[in-house]
Amino acid sequence: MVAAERKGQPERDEERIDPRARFAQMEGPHSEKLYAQMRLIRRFEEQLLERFDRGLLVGTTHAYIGQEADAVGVINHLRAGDVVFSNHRCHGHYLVWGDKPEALAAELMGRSGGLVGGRGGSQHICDGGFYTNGIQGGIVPGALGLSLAKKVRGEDAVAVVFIGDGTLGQGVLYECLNMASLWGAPLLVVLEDNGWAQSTPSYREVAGSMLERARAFGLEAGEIESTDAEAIYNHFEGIVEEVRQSVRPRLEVIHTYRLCHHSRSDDHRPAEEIEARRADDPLPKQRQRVSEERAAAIEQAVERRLQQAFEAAEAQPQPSVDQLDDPLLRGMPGPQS
Amino acid sequence: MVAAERKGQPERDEERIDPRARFAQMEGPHSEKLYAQMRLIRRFEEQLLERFDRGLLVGTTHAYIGQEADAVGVINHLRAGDVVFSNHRCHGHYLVWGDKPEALAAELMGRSGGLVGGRGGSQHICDGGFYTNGIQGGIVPGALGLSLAKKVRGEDAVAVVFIGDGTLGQGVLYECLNMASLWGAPLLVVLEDNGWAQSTPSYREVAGSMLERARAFGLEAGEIESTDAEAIYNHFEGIVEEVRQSVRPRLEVIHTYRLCHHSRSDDHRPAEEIEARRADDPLPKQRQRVSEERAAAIEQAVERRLQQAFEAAEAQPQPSVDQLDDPLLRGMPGPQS
Amino acid sequence: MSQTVLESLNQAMHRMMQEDERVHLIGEDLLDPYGGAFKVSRGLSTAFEDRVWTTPISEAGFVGVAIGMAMGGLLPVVEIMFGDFVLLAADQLINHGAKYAWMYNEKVDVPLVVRLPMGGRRGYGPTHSQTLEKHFLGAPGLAIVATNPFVDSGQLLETATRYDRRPVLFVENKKMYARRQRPIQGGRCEAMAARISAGPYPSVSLSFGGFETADLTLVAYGGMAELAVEAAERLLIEDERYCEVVVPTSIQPLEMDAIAQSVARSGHLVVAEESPGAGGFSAEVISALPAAAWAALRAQPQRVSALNLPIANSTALEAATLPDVGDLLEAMRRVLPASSSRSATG
Amino acid sequence: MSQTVLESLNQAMHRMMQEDERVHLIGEDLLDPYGGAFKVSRGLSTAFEDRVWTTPISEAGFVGVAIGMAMGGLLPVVEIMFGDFVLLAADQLINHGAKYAWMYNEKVDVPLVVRLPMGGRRGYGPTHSQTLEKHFLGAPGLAIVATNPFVDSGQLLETATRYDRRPVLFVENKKMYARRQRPIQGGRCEAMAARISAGPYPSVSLSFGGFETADLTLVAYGGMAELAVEAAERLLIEDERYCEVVVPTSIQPLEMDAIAQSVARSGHLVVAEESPGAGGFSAEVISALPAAAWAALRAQPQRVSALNLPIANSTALEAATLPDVGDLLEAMRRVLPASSSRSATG
Ligand SMILES: Cc1ncc(C[n+]2csc(CCOP(=O)(O)OP(=O)(O)O)c2C)c(N)n1
Ligand SMILES: Cc1ncc(C[n+]2csc(CCOP(=O)(O)OP(=O)(O)O)c2C)c(N)n1
Ligand SMILES: [Mg+2]
Ligand SMILES: [Mg+2]
Repeated sequence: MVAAERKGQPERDEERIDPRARFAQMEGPHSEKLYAQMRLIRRFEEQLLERFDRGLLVGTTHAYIGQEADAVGVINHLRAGDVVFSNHRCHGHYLVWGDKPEALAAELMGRSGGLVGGRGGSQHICDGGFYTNGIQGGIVPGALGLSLAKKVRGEDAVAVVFIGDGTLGQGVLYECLNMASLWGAPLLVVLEDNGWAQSTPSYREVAGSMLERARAFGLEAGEIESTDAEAIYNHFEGIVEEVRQSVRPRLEVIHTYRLCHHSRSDDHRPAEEIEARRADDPLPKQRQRVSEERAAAIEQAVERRLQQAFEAAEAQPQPSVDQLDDPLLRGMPGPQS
Repeated sequence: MVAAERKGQPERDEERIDPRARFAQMEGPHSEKLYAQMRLIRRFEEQLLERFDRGLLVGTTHAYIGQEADAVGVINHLRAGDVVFSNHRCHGHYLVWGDKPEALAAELMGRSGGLVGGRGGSQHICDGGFYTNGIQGGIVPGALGLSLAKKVRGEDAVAVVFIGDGTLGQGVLYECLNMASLWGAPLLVVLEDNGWAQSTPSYREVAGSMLERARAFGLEAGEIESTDAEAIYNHFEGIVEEVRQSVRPRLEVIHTYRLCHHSRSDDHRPAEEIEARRADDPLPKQRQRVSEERAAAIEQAVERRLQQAFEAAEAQPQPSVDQLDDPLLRGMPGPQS
Repeated sequence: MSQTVLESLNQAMHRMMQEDERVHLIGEDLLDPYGGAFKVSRGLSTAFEDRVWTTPISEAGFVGVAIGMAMGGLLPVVEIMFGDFVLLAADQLINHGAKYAWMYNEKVDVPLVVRLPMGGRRGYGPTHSQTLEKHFLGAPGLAIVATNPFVDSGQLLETATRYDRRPVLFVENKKMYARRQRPIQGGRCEAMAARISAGPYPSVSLSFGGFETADLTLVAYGGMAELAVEAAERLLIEDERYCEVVVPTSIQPLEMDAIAQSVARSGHLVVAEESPGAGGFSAEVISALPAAAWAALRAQPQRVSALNLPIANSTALEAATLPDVGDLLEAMRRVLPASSSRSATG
Repeated sequence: MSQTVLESLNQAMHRMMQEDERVHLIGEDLLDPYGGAFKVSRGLSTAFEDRVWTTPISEAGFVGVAIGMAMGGLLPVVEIMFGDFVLLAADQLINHGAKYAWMYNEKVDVPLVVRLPMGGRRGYGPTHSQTLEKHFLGAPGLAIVATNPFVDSGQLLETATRYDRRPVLFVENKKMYARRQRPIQGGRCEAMAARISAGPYPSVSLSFGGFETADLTLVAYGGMAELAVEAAERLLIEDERYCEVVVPTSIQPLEMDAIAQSVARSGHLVVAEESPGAGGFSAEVISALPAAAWAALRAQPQRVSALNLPIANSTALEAATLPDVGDLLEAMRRVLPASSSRSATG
């Protein structure tokens, strides 16, 4: 009897690509790269929303507008073999990680060339070590388990899981903080505290202290209140390495703000509050660090790229419905010998 | 259309009985009362285990031997309208609260006169505001909800929920700490830390700090390391009142030890450890506070009472199986007008 | 024009909270102006501030809290934002709320309502489109009630909340919210002959041809009910066959009378549900047929259900996965004898 | 004497962990000398210290951790202490582990095994005696395999762990652990003619009379299998009727071939399960009968299942609630024609 062979897993090759190398088409200094990534996210989301308004998409979407600095500040520190688990608000994380706007757009439009063939849509994508799901908090155990698998296999990898402040309500998160701490998991929980969970302000759903919640389970925890991409990038430089080296879990809070509605048209936050936070928009902050000329060039390049991406995505066919066989039947083990 | 009438609920009358008055047959000074209660618990458990060994009972049971001081130290502060949620290790809690050894014994033997007619057994009992269930942690939301219902109805009541150190593993507990804190619930979580969860020592399942876990959610929290019934009693005097007056939740840890196996025959803890802890047996400690004469009288009375209780329980018939109709059919609402 | 299902439910919530102060509402994002994800709860927090509990994202916890509230004399209604999240509360529902009444020897009851917006066809993808009440079939003590446009949805919710002492999963359907109620009056519902059974959770029988003529019985509930009616109409137009549609609202315990009576007349049965078939509603209907109805069967009953796949985001995949009018028609044609003229048994 | 089911499972765990270092074990109280509540895991932590993860009491969390481990190239086996606690992990299983392979367009698979000790008759009361796998029927992507003494239990577990890329609920039965394996050899199992189907999760057919003579097909799985055999023997002795017992191990997807073939021969069907019937295994078997088997039916199939109640502590109540040999016999007598001589179709 021979050991079962692990079936070919296309994404495992992808995982071997260093995410830091992915954003190749945007060469140039660090500041420009960060701006270009953020600009890509921002314009992707804006164009997506505009297409929703035009009725080109169905379902819903959660835009990342206002939080772009988090994604670029964290994910740019990851390398080949690391993995990311994200949530409903995942487009920004993904565009930094995977940098495939066409495949993402196609996914959101339910097209065959989408990241997961149109099966998942906005909240349920997967690409080369990047995973999202639409159940708040439910991704955390998977992230923990994958981080432990990598540890067991002797990989030097880190798993990053992004959660929101509202997701602090889910009990399974604490089960995982406990196990991560007991077992020494290389898991970095990045808590994007944007002050709101859907229509609910934090003070109505988070009692006590976010940081202390992690520390009480024996995790190191820290925080940064910023929408400055470089500040966040610098802040996480040591943190990601520390998790990798110490092989201990950590929770890091980024206090930020979302400048758009929760999903598509549901924003009842006080207008003054939103207005006041516009000054924190991470994009102008980063743009200032780049020459006007380079900024304009980046913006043009992003526009071109996105136009192509959306057009190409739109041109893709819907996935075929011919082979919708039950995965259970397909997955049955074959005869053994 | 008239509002539905609440169906008659026998236990709600019970709830009106002040638990402090229940232990009537054991009159006398406070120290004697505590000793008598503890002795009742201890001997109940011992006789129960002995009956298990003789094959008179089926299933399993979790004895409270060694932790008696917790039950008497906490529950004697409760009064009419208060409620208790307990767990798998509930006999001690119940005997202080409800003081009906015959009905408890009958329940464990699956007899018709058992606390819940033989339906629940050891882990699933209910009597006048006292509830237990066999899913670790699963009782906490119910306790929280009931405490809130009482608050809403203007009752001046406290809900006490007993959990063990191992139960800190359940995520729903933290969901409840959060809600209890946000909503100001008169909920007292009593954490009986006996150092072990079944075969697992605390250090293998509890990372970080028990107290900080509660504080991180905005609860007051405290602890006492003792098996001295009067010390625990005095410690909880102010605590129960504080929860009642402040209408705020609190978690209180009692560091203790179980001197028996986890359930029936499963004790693999180091023999030296158990031996060392025998000195902490709460019963001799309390007995010292009572005259030899009174102690002997109490012990005799307990023996008599338990003998009667077990004999009467054994004499009870098994519950009738004639009317096992589906509760869903019975519970259907009648025609409205 | 009649109310929408959404309006009917929302108004019932207002009415109940007005008339009975024991009614409390618990769930996520309930406060006005948002008023809950699907707006069934709109206006309630403004009118009854103290009795609307907007919660953290803690489905297990707040369902359990509602169980405790119900034990404490309140009549809680829980809103689960998307019915898909009810699995997080499976333990609280099955091992706690549903067991207490019987396990505690009827010393307590747990008059709890958990509202579940279920169903797909809105492009929400795999974790926001499911029809999951099937997983609670056969959980002792747990009632399942599903509304549909042919019954008074608000009245049904009120019965569950104020007159029912059992824990009830109250199944709604996201796509149905915007549909209008289609009331039955004087034995008719629009162009159809219509019957509604007595009892707190009625079953509705509908027929374009009147109840004298029935070639086939099509059973469907919740979000499938209107598709079934559409399929019945097409069967009449295209094949000149009479299909009687039976729509139960009491899914657990399953109300079989109207179904059995119809099958006894028609001799042919198709059962539909929006979820995958295994261990579901259709299997239960087929297996629970009383002997007389069984004896009347002239062909093997057919199930129409979703493919055994997650519900994709892609419109094409989602449509191919979920059962539609075409699937119903196809099943009906499979079960009906190719040639025979229609039956005319009374 | 053959091994017990417990020994077979325990040895398979040892064998697998020895042969494949990707196999990890996760669950509560696994460490020696305790070795897990029912001792299936005994000795493993001593032999494979680094690959046995004894966990906090966090069923949702550690099932999810195992899902992540499976995605990361390990082959985790989860032990849920009592199968009753699996409801705490319902969301992780249904909305995460079972969905990933298809939802992520087959970019990943989740080769996970979750062992579930199910069943009553040991006096453990309402939250420690249930048979809950039925609640996972119709969850796309989630396989359910149930062992029984007539198949090699250890081999079945090994197939699930090492050869199956799907998430599998592996259903054991507490009462069965102490039972001996009853191997099939040379077409016989003790006094019975025996067949075992091909494929990774075989169905077993057993008959005291040989497969030429079948008056009735009795389908049962897991803990009900041996009761079914007992009932078949009594039916032969007391009524001189031949009952063929069919025991599937692949419960989801449900392997119907052996069942269908038997029904085609016998024309009479009784299906048994230890859980309440609604939306369960029996309903699925009856509804999934292929057309030919259906056409062969000469009477309405009957279900034998638990009463729709929690499982009481009291021995008398528990026994009255759970289906036993007497219930099986009664159902068989109900379905068999009172007079007719037995069929003799090949
Ligand atoms: C278990 C679960 N409950 C509820 C939801 C619905 N939901 C989606 S996003 C969201 C708010 C999340 O807030 P937060 O975690 O702060 O993330 P943010 O949206 O602010 O990025 C809610 C309630 C869900 N997806 N999953
Ligand atoms: C959800 C759940 N998981 C597992 C169990 C099995 N179990 C019963 S008691 C116990 C240990 C509990 O430990 P602790 O909370 O410390 O209480 P103690 O037994 O020490 O009083 C376990 C694991 C259970 N009853 N419920
Ligand atoms: Mg937020
Ligand atoms: Mg303990």
